[in-house]
Amino acid sequence: MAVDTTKNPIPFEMAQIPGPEMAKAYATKVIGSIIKKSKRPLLVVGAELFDDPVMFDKVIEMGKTGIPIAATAHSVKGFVERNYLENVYQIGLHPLTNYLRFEDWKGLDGQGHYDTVIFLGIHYKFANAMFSALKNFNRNVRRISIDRYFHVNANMTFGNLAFSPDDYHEAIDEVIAILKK
Amino acid sequence: MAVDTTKNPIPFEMAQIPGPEMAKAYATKVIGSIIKKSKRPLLVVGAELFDDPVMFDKVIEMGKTGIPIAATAHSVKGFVERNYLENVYQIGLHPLTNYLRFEDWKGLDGQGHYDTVIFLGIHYKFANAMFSALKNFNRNVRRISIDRYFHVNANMTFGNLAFSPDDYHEAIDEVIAILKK
Amino acid sequence: MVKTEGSFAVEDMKNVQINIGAVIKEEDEWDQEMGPYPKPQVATLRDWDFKIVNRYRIFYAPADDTCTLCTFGPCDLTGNKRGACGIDQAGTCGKIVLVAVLMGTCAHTAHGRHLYHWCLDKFGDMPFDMGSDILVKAPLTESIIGIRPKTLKDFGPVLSYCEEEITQLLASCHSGQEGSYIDFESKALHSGMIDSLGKEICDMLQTVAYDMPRGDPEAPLVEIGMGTMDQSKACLIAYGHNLAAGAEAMFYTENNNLWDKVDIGGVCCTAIDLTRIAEGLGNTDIPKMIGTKAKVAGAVGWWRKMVRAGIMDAVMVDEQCVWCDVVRDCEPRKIPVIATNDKIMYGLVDRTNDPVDEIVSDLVEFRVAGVVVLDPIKAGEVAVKTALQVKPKRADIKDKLVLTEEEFKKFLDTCTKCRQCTYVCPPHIRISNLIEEAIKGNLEPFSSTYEVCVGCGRCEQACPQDIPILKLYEYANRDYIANQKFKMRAGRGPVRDTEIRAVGMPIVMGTIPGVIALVGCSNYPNGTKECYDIAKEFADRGYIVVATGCMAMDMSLYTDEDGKTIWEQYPGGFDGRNVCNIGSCVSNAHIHGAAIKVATIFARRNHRANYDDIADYILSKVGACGVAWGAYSQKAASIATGVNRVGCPVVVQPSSVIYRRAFLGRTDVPEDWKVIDARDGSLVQIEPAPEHMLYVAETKEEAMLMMAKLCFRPSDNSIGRMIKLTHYCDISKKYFGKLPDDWPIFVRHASELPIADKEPMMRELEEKHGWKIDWKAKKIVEGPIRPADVSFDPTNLPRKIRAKKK
Amino acid sequence: MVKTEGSFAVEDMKNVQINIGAVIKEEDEWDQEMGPYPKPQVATLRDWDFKIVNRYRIFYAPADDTCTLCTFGPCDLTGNKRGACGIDQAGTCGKIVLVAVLMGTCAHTAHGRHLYHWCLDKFGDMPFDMGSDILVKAPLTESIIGIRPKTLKDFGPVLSYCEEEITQLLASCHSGQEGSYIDFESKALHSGMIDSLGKEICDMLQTVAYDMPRGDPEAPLVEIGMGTMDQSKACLIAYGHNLAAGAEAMFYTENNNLWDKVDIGGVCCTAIDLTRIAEGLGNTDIPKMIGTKAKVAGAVGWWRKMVRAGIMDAVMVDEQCVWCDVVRDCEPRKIPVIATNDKIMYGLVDRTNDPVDEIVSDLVEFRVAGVVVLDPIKAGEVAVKTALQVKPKRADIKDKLVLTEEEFKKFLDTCTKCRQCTYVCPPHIRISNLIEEAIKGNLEPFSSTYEVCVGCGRCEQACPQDIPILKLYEYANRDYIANQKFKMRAGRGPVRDTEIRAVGMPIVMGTIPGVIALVGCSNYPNGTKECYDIAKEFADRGYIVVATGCMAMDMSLYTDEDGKTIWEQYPGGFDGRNVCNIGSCVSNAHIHGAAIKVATIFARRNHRANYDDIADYILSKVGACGVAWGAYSQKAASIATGVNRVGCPVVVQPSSVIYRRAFLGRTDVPEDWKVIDARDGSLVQIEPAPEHMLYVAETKEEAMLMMAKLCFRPSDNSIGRMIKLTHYCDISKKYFGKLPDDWPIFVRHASELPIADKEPMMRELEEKHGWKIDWKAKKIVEGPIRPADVSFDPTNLPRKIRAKKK
Repeated sequence: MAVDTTKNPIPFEMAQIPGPEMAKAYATKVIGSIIKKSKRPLLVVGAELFDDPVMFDKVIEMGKTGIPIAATAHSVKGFVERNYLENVYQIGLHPLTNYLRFEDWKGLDGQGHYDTVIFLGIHYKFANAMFSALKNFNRNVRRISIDRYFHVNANMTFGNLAFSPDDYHEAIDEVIAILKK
Repeated sequence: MAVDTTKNPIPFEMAQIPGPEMAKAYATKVIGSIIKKSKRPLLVVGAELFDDPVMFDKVIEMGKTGIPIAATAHSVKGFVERNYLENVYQIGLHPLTNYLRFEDWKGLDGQGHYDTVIFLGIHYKFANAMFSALKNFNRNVRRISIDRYFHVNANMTFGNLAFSPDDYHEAIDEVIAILKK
Repeated sequence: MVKTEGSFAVEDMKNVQINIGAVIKEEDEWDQEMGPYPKPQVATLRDWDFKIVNRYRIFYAPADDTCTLCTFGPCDLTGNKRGACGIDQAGTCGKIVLVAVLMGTCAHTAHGRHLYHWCLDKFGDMPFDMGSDILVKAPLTESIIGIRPKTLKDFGPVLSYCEEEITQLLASCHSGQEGSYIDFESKALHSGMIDSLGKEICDMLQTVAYDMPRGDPEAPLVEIGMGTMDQSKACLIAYGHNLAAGAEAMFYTENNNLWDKVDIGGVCCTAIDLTRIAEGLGNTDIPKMIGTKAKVAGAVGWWRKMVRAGIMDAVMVDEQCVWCDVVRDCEPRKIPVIATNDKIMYGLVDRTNDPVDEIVSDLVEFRVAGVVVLDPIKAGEVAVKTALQVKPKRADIKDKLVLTEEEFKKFLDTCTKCRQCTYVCPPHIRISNLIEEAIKGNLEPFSSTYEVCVGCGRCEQACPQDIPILKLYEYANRDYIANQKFKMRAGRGPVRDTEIRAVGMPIVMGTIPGVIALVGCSNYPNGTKECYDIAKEFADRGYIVVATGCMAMDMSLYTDEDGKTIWEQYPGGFDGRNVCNIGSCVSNAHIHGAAIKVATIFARRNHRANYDDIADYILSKVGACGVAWGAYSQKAASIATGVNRVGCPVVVQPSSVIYRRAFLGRTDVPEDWKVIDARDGSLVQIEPAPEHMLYVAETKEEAMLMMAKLCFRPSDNSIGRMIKLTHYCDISKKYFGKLPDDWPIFVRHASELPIADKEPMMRELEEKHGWKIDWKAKKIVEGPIRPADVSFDPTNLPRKIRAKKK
Repeated sequence: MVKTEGSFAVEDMKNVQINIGAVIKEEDEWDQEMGPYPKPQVATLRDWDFKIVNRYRIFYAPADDTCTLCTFGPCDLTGNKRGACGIDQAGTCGKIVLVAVLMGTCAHTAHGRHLYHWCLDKFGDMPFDMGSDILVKAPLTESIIGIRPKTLKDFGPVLSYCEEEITQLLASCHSGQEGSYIDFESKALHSGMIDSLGKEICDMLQTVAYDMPRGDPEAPLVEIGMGTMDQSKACLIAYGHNLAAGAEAMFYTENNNLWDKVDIGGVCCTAIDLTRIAEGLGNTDIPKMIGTKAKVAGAVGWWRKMVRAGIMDAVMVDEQCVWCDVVRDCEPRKIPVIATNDKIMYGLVDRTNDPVDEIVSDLVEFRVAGVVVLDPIKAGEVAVKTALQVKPKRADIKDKLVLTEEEFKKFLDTCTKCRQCTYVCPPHIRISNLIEEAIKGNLEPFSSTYEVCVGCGRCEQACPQDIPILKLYEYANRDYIANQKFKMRAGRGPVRDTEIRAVGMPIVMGTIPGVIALVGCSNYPNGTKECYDIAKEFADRGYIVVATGCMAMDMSLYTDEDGKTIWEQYPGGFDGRNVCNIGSCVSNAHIHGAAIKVATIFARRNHRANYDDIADYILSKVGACGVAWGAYSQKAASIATGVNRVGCPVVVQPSSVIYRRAFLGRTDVPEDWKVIDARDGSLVQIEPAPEHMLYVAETKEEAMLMMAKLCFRPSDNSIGRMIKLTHYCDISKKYFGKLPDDWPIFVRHASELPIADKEPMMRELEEKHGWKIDWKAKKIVEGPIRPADVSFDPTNLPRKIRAKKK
């Protein structure tokens, strides 16, 4: 049975209540198929992956389905260690978001802009703020969180799974399964 | 069949998103019985009653069930015109809310503080702000709106009925019916 | 005396020149000793503030439950919780109040500083001459700083004082500074006082430099309204609060004999100030009465209506209350914008150092939507030339600005009644209902809500059908727009000493029932019409009615059955049954000034560096009440707060709740209502007079009743109290259908009862309130809080006690 | 020359005295002509700001989607919509940025103004003497104002300038003023520059008046840590940023021989400044080296941990970064509070004019929780006497402050794992997990997160079981608290001219790879340890490392394997492989000062009233990078913004996102990276150096890599570029496991490749990037953006062009 990722739909920092437009929590099935349907998705991962290293392997699995990976902070080290650099781009989350907000940007591979960004493993506050930047200044990029936090500034997010590592892993596996279909 | 007062649960001024604690919209049955169960309720009405004068009659019906009425702004004129001043107190909404926030206040009749205030017919922004004052500075007073607006700073409110006068009247009648039981 | 300034060579000091900074002591023409508090700092008048806030409890209605000001946040403060820095919800509200009041204070003070530099540049230093009817020339400067400026330059150190205090106050808003909401409010009151001083400097500078009326009750009537802009001429609008550049456009027009080709109108306070120029003593080289050639296009609330109706060919913006999307509104309508002040530059290129004709050419050819020109003289020339040259080029587009009937109808039909527009409309206009009626052919709802609409355009952004709602309004009101032509009395400036001598006694005794001051913005909701109604109500009742700024402008848009505006209905003196336009927002300082003058001219109080004493006098004895009846900018917040610090209550309308704070009295706590009798130091229980300091009224009816009540003062003599009580009761009967419940607490003696209702009221006192009445003598034997006592000398300051109580 | 001041009688002018305000021209010891921009106003340096923001694009991450600043609001701005006043989301963010930067600017400037009044009161005017090693004494004052202060009094007009600009800037935040986010950011940069000037004034005043070290690389080591407060003595804490009152407590202690009974420690920058007193030239009457008797109890992040551990007997608070609930934390622990500055009065009664012993008695008998005493001398005496007398009375309660084992366990058991605590914890500590471990007997998680905890107490408010979570922390860390004892180098003050002469060339050429400045707060998350790590990493690599304020304090809390603190590991000079503590937050100005001195002393640029030229020099040629690695107050925001205006990039940590704005370069837009070659005016395409101006890094590893990168400058010579590139690549390999992707864009010549990896890197250039390599000559034939050119003279200012390009 699928993990319920719609539970606990309150901002991981309770006081993050930005305004009238706030995220909803979605099931893995919905999020997974939206990612799968995206024409130009970008998986953006951060240094929190080091706190739960198995996540690197899961991210690599996603990468192998063809989704390019932006490795922010020093997370690229995890990919180096796993010898997976195929479609991994090293870039800070701040400049990445800055590029994302410009319509004329050509993407990390020069092949064009992205229609969907998927965040995971990123410091909550930072991810929250970068979602806010996109929400306010480039609404052509769909904002998805598959992190363990409810992300109020995303379009689609899981509820808080920060205290349920097993559920979280399962949820990610479900997403991977959909991507692999 | 009862009117659905839980529809349209968004602040009547869309941008009024104060923080993590926000109202829920309730059915007339729930609101009615909470009012009925209150030990010291106070019905607070404002000048918007003049825009829909039948509301004065409905308020008087409620007053006749024993709930004292605070007539704010110049709304007392409507009661004068209908010759109902039994348990009607003329007071501005601003000083009334100021009194309400002090624990040591003895009430409009000198008989003690109120445990529940019920707002209707009040300028939206003003009612919203006064609810906020109570929400933040005296949480011992339950805040109920039976106005046509979704009031985000109340504890209990209807959804927006501002564009459905018939539904609104029906909803108020339902509340009155419960109070009369 | 001869003022000697400049540079000297000093012997034996090689290569040294000495610049004389200030003559510190000269033949003292001022007979007052220096008072206790010259240049009060943040904590100096704190005792006075605590007297205010201990009686008028600080009340907060938070607009946000979270704080997002520092990196520990956002913090949830709901229920008065504390954030990471330790501040609670009340403290946070106090901080936001202080920031808002400081924004207003800075707006006025910075305006004054700009004028100071500019006037000295343009005119050189000038004697500070307010004419022979005004000898207490700068009441706030005198009360706060303790100096009497002799020339305009003397205001320099006063400005520096303001700026120093502002910096101290904003510093305390830094995360982890002040922690107490009470001290934040004391600081806000300090800022409010600085605000009043900043305004005084500002208006005094321009009054002298631009030769404005010095308290002239018969200042000329000038034209006001969108319809006054002559569409056969090139129309130039000067928009903002600082006349410098707009005035230069007028001088350029005059010097080049262009008035038959150019019409210059102002929006917001620049409008008022342009129409005051050269109507004064006549001692400058500015063309006499040139001010009457300018027009008041309207208050800020009309701006978007004007620009969308396309009534102007060029716009100069200066500073304050200038909407942020001026360029965005003007560009598609081919109206070039000239930004003339560094406070508003809109990201435009600064062309201050370019030749005029190059700039004009770029604007006229629409190569740029606007420019920055910070030199007022150059900006004036650029603006007039641009308006003249662009006018023919705009003919085409101008025709297209207003919808055709066909287009109008087409847009009406696309409405789906989703109501998104109403959810974002500040005055909650049910726009889809208007459209529904318009489809039926009834445009009346579009007309009757035209004044209610603030023209913000949030509805257009929210509309999923992209209906240009403001254009619908324009279409439905095109005739009104063309015919909006009225008269307004030009801003008269300060109240004359002679006027104070005449009204001082009646005000303090209460026989003039009060001074009603309408200040601030007025456009929302219903402000425009309601400020007219309020002014008229009180003028008819014999109150002194004064107005400034947008209030003065907007109340000009209505006429009585004879077609007369309020200015034509009433004389313009500072007296009962008069209505006077004091001037622009910065002229508000003269309302403080009038109150101070009552204390110093009528009551002979020393006001020099003696602010709290004067404020105490005003709180106890001067029955005045301000009202800001409309949308309330941060300046209005600072104005109200300054008025409160000087001891005078203010009534505001509901949208002001976003400023979070009020000062409200508790009549159920008798200890709050004790004052000192200065005769012997005894504590006297008084009636709650005035009952509140900052009060939100839900409707104009409630406002008027409260204003009448807030004119009560403990010092009223019995006739005065009777007059005030009569109006209080009468307004209640008129608008509330009954007497107010609390009228008995203001009665100290039978003679204070309204004559017409004396007997029934005495009966009510006896029957309902248990008072003892001697019916034979028609006297009250027992009941009042205190007896009437004509020599009672109420004060809140222990230092005012003349002899210790035995 | 002899300065002649005061009052003169002037013949023929009866009753007139003349006060000499300012000597405007005297024997000019300054050989520089006045530069183009003395006292720049809001728009004066706007062109420079536009150069910054056109390259480093303004990036916003809004913390709120609505605006609640005026009565038209709240307005929904989501998706860059416009509010009623016409401002869009970007403009609103810009406004909030400006307000935040102004708050910081005011905090510093108001601090300077307070010290100005106080120092002149206490010491009288004093010569502005910085010793023989510092001749460019006030680089910011000189660059911005164009004057060289001779005495402390000369800073008065400089303060007035700051205050005037602040007032203008805050005015523009009023609703309906500035409409463009670009102009808001230009204004924020202006405020940032004023902030730097305010800090310079502040630190110069106290350095001279309190005889602090004048750039002494061997300033003494002082004691730091909670454990240094000797619990056998009466412990007095001075908390804040303004040393005035704390210093008086020290003088009182010294003069009354009380050091054996009293221990005085500081929290936050007051701590740093107290420990700098009388360690300078020795020319005042303050007891020599008295500063070394004070202790640094800790940075602001430790405050609540200290007070809850009850390590002090009395607290004096002054101003800035002082938590708002000090009284609330102290009162139940019977720690009297003396508020000594009008910026923070907590609603306490002002006792400034009461006798010392009455005040002390009220405090010692706990009749009041605290008092306001605004006279620093009296406050110092009150504080010491109170601490001495209250100590015995606190013995009882002190024992009860820390939980017993039993109590500790009892509280652990009540936790229901509802996680409410974590949802409000700023650093997201999983508190219930710690409790779970503690129940098992494992206190390690409580210890290892003790530094991460910021002590805000939001968790305790959220806990439905009322578990006193901070007390759990105290219990678990009681030994650490007692033993937190380290050494910190006292703040050395400005960089000496002699030091600049030694390092100017290596910095500009790049052979010293960069200047790394650690400034601002450091407590969250992991800031305390990570700032030590960062400092050490760069010091070991030969960078110049400077620190101030909380950063300097917190990096003192760690030692190497030999037990040496960072100050004991490295010398304190301004040189490679040194770490210097410049001083408190206001000493940050000296970091600007050092950069300016590189331009003026090393490169002989005229800096007088020539700010943009100097900033352009720094941006183009001085490889420096700031880092604010922790929670970031509004002061930190103003500090960073000021650093940006002077042309120097800053890296901050993620919680800084709440300040909404960053300046980020786009390497994919070549047009953004063109600079002028000053030799001939030609436009040169450069590598993105530095790439960003204000950058948020997610981790310290990312920060370090970015900082190394942000030290690149177009002026680097080939050796310098090689050294910088080596460190950039090496840090990447060390922490990222690979070379950075963008290393090739910094290569202009083969000699710039890191020696160790030269050949593989050349191969990569050829194979992966398509460069042409002459393998025989080991030269790069084709590929780089531009060739290395040692005489390239990059500038962004057209006026710097020496000869027009043919």
